[in-house]
Amino acid sequence: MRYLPLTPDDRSAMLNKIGVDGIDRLFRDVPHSAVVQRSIFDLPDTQGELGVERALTKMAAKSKVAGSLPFFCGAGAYRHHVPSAVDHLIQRSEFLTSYTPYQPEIAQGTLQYLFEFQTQVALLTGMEVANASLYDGSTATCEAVQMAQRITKRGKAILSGGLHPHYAETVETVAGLSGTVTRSPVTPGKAEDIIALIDDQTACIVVQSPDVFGLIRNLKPIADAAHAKGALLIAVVTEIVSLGLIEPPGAQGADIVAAEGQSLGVGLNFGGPYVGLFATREKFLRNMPGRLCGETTDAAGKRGYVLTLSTREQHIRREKATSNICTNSGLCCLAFTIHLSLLGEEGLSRLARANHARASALADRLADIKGVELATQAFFNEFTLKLPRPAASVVDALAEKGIVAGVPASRLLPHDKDVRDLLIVAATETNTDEDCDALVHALSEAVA
Amino acid sequence: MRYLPLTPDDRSAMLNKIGVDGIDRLFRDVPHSAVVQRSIFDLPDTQGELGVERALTKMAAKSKVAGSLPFFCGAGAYRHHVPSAVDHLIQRSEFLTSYTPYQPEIAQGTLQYLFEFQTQVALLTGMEVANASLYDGSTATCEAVQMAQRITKRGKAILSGGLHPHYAETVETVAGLSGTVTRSPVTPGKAEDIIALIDDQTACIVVQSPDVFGLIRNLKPIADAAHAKGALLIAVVTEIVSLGLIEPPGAQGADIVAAEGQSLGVGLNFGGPYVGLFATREKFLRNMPGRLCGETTDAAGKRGYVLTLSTREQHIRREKATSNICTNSGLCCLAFTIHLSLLGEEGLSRLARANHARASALADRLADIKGVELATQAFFNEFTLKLPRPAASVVDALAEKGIVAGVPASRLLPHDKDVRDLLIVAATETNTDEDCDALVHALSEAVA
Amino acid sequence: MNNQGRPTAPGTVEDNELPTISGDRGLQHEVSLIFELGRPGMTGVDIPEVQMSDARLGGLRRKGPVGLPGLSEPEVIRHYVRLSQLNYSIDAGLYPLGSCTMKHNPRLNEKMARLPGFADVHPLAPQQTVQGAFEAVSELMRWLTTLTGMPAVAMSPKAGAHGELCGLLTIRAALEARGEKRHKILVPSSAHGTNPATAAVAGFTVQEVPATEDGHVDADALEAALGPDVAAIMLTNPNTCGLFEPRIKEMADAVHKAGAYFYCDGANFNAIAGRVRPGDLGVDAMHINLHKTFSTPHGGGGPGAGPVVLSAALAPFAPLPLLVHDGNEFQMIEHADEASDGAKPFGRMCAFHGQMGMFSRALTYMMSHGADGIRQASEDAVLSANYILASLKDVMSAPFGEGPCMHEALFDDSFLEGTGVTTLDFAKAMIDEGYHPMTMYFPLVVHGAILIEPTESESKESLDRFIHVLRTMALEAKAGQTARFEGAPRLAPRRRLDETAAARKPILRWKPKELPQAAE
Amino acid sequence: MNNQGRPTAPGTVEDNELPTISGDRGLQHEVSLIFELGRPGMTGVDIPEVQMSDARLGGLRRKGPVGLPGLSEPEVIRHYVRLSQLNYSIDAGLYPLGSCTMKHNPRLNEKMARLPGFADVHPLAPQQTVQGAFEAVSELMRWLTTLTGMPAVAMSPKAGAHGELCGLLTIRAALEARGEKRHKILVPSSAHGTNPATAAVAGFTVQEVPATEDGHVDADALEAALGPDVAAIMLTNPNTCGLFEPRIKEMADAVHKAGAYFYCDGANFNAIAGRVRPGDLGVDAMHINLHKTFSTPHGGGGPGAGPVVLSAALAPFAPLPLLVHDGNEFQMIEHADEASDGAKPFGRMCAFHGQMGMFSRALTYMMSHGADGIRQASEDAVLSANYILASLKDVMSAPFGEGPCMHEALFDDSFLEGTGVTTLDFAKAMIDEGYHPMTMYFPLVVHGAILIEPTESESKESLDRFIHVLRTMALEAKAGQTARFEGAPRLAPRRRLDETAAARKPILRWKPKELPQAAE
Ligand SMILES: Cc1ncc(COP(=O)(O)O)c(C=O)c1O
Ligand SMILES: Cc1ncc(COP(=O)(O)O)c(C=O)c1O
Repeated sequence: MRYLPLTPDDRSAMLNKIGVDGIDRLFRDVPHSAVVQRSIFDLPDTQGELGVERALTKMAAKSKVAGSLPFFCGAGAYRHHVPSAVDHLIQRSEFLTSYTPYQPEIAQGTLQYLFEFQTQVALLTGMEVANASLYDGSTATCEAVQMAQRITKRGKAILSGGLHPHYAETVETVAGLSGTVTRSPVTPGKAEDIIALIDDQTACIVVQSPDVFGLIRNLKPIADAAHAKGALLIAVVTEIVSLGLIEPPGAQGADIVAAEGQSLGVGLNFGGPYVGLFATREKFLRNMPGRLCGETTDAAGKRGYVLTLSTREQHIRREKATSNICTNSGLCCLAFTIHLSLLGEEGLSRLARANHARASALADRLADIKGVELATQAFFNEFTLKLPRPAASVVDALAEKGIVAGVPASRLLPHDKDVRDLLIVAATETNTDEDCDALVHALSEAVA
Repeated sequence: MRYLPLTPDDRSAMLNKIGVDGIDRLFRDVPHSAVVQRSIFDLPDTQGELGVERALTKMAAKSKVAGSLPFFCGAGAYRHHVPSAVDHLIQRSEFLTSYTPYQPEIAQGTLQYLFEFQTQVALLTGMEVANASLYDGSTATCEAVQMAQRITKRGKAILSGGLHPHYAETVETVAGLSGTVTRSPVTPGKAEDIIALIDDQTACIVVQSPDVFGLIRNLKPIADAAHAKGALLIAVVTEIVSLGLIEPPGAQGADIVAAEGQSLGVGLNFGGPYVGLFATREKFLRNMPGRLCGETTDAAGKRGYVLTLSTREQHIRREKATSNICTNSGLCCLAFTIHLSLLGEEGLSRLARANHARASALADRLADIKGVELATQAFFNEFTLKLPRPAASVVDALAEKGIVAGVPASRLLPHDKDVRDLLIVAATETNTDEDCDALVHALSEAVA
Repeated sequence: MNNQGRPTAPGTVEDNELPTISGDRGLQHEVSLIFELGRPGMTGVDIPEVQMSDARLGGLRRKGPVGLPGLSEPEVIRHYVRLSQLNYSIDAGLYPLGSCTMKHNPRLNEKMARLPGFADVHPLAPQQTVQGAFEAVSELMRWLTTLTGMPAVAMSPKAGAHGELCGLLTIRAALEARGEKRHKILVPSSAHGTNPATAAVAGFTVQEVPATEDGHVDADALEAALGPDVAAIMLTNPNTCGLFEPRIKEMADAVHKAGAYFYCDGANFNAIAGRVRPGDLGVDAMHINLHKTFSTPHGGGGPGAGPVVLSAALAPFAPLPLLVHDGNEFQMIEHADEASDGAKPFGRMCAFHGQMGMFSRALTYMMSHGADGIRQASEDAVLSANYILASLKDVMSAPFGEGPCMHEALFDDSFLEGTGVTTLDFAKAMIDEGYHPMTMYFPLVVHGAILIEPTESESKESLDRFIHVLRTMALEAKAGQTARFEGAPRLAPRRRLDETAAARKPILRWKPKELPQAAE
Repeated sequence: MNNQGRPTAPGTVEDNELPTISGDRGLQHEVSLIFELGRPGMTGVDIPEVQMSDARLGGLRRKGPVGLPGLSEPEVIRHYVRLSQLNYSIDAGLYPLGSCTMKHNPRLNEKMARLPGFADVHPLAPQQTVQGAFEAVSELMRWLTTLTGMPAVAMSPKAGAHGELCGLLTIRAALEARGEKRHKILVPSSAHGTNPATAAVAGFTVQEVPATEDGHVDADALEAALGPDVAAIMLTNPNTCGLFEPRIKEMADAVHKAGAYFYCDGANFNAIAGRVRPGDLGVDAMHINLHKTFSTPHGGGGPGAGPVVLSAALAPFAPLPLLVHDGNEFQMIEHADEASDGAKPFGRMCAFHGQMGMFSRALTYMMSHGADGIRQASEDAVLSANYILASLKDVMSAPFGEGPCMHEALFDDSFLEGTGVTTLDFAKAMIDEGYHPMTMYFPLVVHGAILIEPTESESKESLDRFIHVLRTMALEAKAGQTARFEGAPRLAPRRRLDETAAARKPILRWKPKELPQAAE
């Protein structure tokens, strides 16, 4: 087996040194009845690269690749062009095959990029501090709610109807244990009156912007109202590129920002791994979940970086930790931070504008189709259409023709009759004019 | 432009420091009439990655990829499975973006793998010493002939009819300048009586084994005959994997081995870059072309490696150099040596046996087709079929059906009427049973 | 594992060497922060300028710049290449972090994970268009359930700790379905920090179970602690001392008899995969760290994946989404009411369907090894750990005696007593020797713990060199030759870092200078 | 360029540092030869064992083993990763090798070169099945001929020197077609070694043309040397002193008038691409090092590609194969009689059609830059070299005065006179500062040459740091502070190596030990 360096001779010599006469002796604590033979597993034997590659290539070919057809799905995961340098760099052995940087003397590479990542996330979101990542946007949102519950010592979390339903369900599942979670009803294309729901039991309001229907939300008034009642505003961002063009939540009064960073560097990956971004105000620092990297000096006086404030974390605080997270999204942080370093101020701004321009133009053309209405007036690169038919069937029909038109709202909210005809469409810099033409054409036919 | 780090401000500041008022001043020695404007070039402007990638992906898609269909071309370039570690390692910045290791203190990585490469090539070919690569097998053959001319101080080179015609043409073109080159007639599937051609004007005999028709040649008698007349035997190998199974030229008396290393690590690449392997006897060392890496020690007494014997080379000896080569096939050496290190003795032997077994089985099945004859009786992974029709038309007909049956001998020897119906078929470990079935089936139909 | 870095506030050291002008040292470069580089307007990505109106931004167009630096591609590449050169990695050397299973990460995994049919696929694309990706997930599920002997697996958890949470929530749901509310989780004192932390997140209280003198969970104490308020035990097996719990079935039986569930922390599955099925031991739920046992790369801290295998008792409560095959094609059930009868999913662990990028890698690993190779890997991991234990126990101190151990060898610091050298000094001196230190000060049940997990990926020659270095170090320390331990590491990119200062006055991000910098 | 390594036989140095037990030093490992590792039977590639008979091997089955070591994949990866860590690279730092054009190698090039439609394509596959690959070659030909203003290009040469040979053989054929046999090639004394070497390979004799005091080719001497026996001149422009030849057109005219051809060594095309077309200067043939000007990676010594652009006079004699488009599809003409009327190919330079893997990279570079970007790159390369010249000329010695130079700045060693520091010492001390040394002792026309080519890929900040370090070093040397030069480098993986010993008793390969090694 190509990955196993010990030969039969090595194994004998080692057993000899240990002083036992067979490998079974080393497993002597395993209850006899639990020792199984190879034959019990109905699984194949060792296979060379060629065979594995053939089988998996064949399997993968059964998926329709997003990049090979006109493709307009978003709803929490966005297809962007990742510069080729990103994948090259993250595959460097020293990044790919290193552990969490607990030995800072030989992990400054990882530590410094985490420090830079934290800075970038803080800058993007307009917040004071950010951590070194959580799993993804949905779990980051969940951690944010739990953190708000800890800070305010209140249990009630109010979720906007515009919060991605998967995020809402995740929060309900987990943060529901440490308090109550209320979901405001869905108001596609409109901002609900969430302020009315805030009371003095409220730990936090969770508002996503752009929301799951693409709508850009004005957070300032919500922040003010929340703060007036001693509650925190948690802003959620699922399309981080939007912050290249839109006022950041920090500037609108958010207390915690939980975001999905997948759009930069990471790719679609069928849903994971992604990277959870988490930022907040300095005063909440010691309540933050997740790892933090900080600047310090070494014994020779040189600047260096270390993981810090780990007294918040499970390995020190155990059941009193601010979170149970251990492994996070290290390598995805790296991809994110490299992509953002490549873009820089100018590149990010151009990218964001290119996305908005493309989505705007597409929205105009689609809204011109008879029977199709644009439900979202203010958006970044994603908007919702009201179709004259159930959106799911339209999506299926177009998929048959090799066009992936978007995500039907009913996929996320099957029980909400009102969203049955809504189609959520995202357009990015990766969609060509021909892609858009194909969608306009096919949708016109499908709803005719 | 993403690759150019200077900003307009930087440029002004630098011009200022230089003390000129514009970039044109730096080009003042260019004759006025030769200064052209951007507009003279009918070529596009800067393009982002996304655009370039789209255009090239579209272009590349117009080729039929060898790995996507039953594919049996060889004739000097063989499709083998390259372990995934190879491409990962050769893309490491420190290998990919370094120069020729002229500063050994910071190039031990390159130097050591060259030393290991030289050793591997010497072992494989059964020779005493090998160099750090030449461009490819054909140019290596050419250098071998020129070296033989220098050593023997004779001009006449005799090429076997089984030498790959491209190689023969290359030798004629270049070594024809320093002597005379005679090509023995083609005898597909048979060993010509080349010994009869050797006289005491002969500098060298060049024999390929397995030859271009796949035939394994017995070199010993030729070597003996050559040596008896003071001539050298140059053995050519275009399929280096064959040496995992076949007696190496060194053991058969060859004086110089010129080989193509493409089969290991390098891939098809539509013909280049490949890697020329070059090995000889120690006594001819100072007549060798190309770079050599040697062991030494550093000032602290540690073992290290340096380029050596460069007094043979152009940068020291100029017109008296043993060759004009400078840039060689560095990174392909690395790919070759990593692949071979992964294989090791056992892996190479298994690979060679797998190739031979597959080719043998396929040859049997194809020879069973009515009207088809097996022209090569002793072969490694490549053999020649005699078809009842011109092979080129059969290949075209099968290509229409998505099967690439091999190389028609007429493509290499269009003027030789005798080879019109010959098809050169290679089979490697990458050909599946289904590939072989498809070929057998389609060829049966085509010749029916 | 994550207890390696006891805060250190090192003294200062003096460098007698001639300093370089640049500050760089040969191949090792000092690296500025990316924010200290760059010029306005520069970018490493060429994106055409577009016409765009503000009309559709709801009045919320960004008012100021983000504050990002502008760099060209060559500068960005150099920045990260240089950073990487400051890191240790498995690819470069032995990485004996106990509990972390730093095994070889095959390159084929990386290649397969990048197949567009797995990587360039959207989680909400129409299901009929992503059947290849579903098939890969389904295949992985088959391998996981077969190897563990468990009937079901929940695939969405994003790492081990997330898997623990998934497991405990499943247990919670099962208890609720029985109409019971049990609030206590029993956790051995040797447990990994995530175990108690997870129990707390899941709304349980934690009760510690002590260890015996020989490093096992005290089964008697455990049985005594069981009662109607105990929801589950969380037990690591092999445990964090690197020992298989000999009384595990007995404990499982007791737990079940008490109406509780047996959660197994599967972080150490690499010791037994292919030889022992946790299902046969009475386990009800167990997460599997694909980034340990199944070789997906640790990536400097993540990402991982923590699928949770479930017993028949717990399977109905697995969270959404659920992957099923209707005989015709795969379907991802994303809502409870679409699930089959009897399924009562407790909720959702995260958006979408889990860590596909890790699944494809782990599946590649499994298919490459085969069941025989996986078994052999476990045996080699255990063999190598025992070889280290046997080769070092005379000069270092093994708290739990003669062995055998499982996949990791545990030492304490009693062999350093009176030498003035601490476990930390010992570890830092290993850095100078070209090794990553082992896990230290964990598990908490022994003093100054030194936990060495070589994995199956090291050759005997490599193990022998490692043993030689550690033996020599131990002997030197005991002989009072402590020069190499003082202020170590000396030869790394950095000397010891001041962690105390970092925590006292945290600097967690770069900030722009208050005053504009003077022009050069 | 390749004159950097003047043989050195360094003295020995003493190391006062506490040696490590392992011999490794932190992140830097000592690396055994692959032959010193490995065990029989081990392999890093799993290939099924097959049944096989010897019947078809003509009695020539290998009789003994090859002698290769057996290693697993993890060991092989570690071996090469560690080796790589002993190397300097452009990605890690400035690489100012004059004449070598060590510019940034964009990653997109690597990605595009791996598109299966370019990479997994066989050179002898039916031509109708490889139209995409042909199209890429044809596009590159369009860029090359347009940028050079030349009507034709021969694509098969495999590097610069091979391109030179191709050019000279084209000239030879053209002369033969005119019924002339001219045997002499004029080569300036500043020429790169490949120029005279190639002339010799092509069967010509070489006559040197001297340089003037100011670093140019002595045009008068050149004109005087012309005559009926002169086949061609080989002239580098910009020349190897980094200067544009101001009298180039005059020289070209004289050459043509004498019935000879003008071969231009295009290694320095990066100074003028997009601003000057060699075709406008009277060039008849010029190779282009795609691995210099068009950014295909140097790869530790190769591979490269050296297409040769040809004037109308020489175009008919271009070697086989010839790529043509018949209005319908591309066709590769592989035999002379299939070529169009008038074509008289002189033969074949190599098997197949050239360096496709380099073509796809160079084309990607060109499409990315565009004609405007290529022009800007040339300007930036020249600007950066002049900036270095202007910033260092007061402390170092520029033999050809005030400048301007083209893309590289030339210094001689007169500034080191009397300091005891040589050009070599100076260069080796740069290694400790984190820099790759520049080209030295080339061109031969100045004493102790220091040839610095920064390329367009460095930021101003990077150039400023470099200048600062070199200034400081020069000032220290002149002030008699020579500590950092003595025995430098001190901080690299190796101290100076004994090149004299290496050449005296060459050890060019590992050899198995005579006696079987004693077991450990
Ligand atoms: C024993 C043990 N349990 C649980 C975990 C947590 O797993 P993860 O880091 O994947 O969340 C770890 C990982 O460090 C571990 O070693
Ligand atoms: C001026 C000059 N001419 C020719 C060459 C030879 O080119 P290549 O190395 O590609 O054969 C070089 C490369 O070093 C060079 O610098």
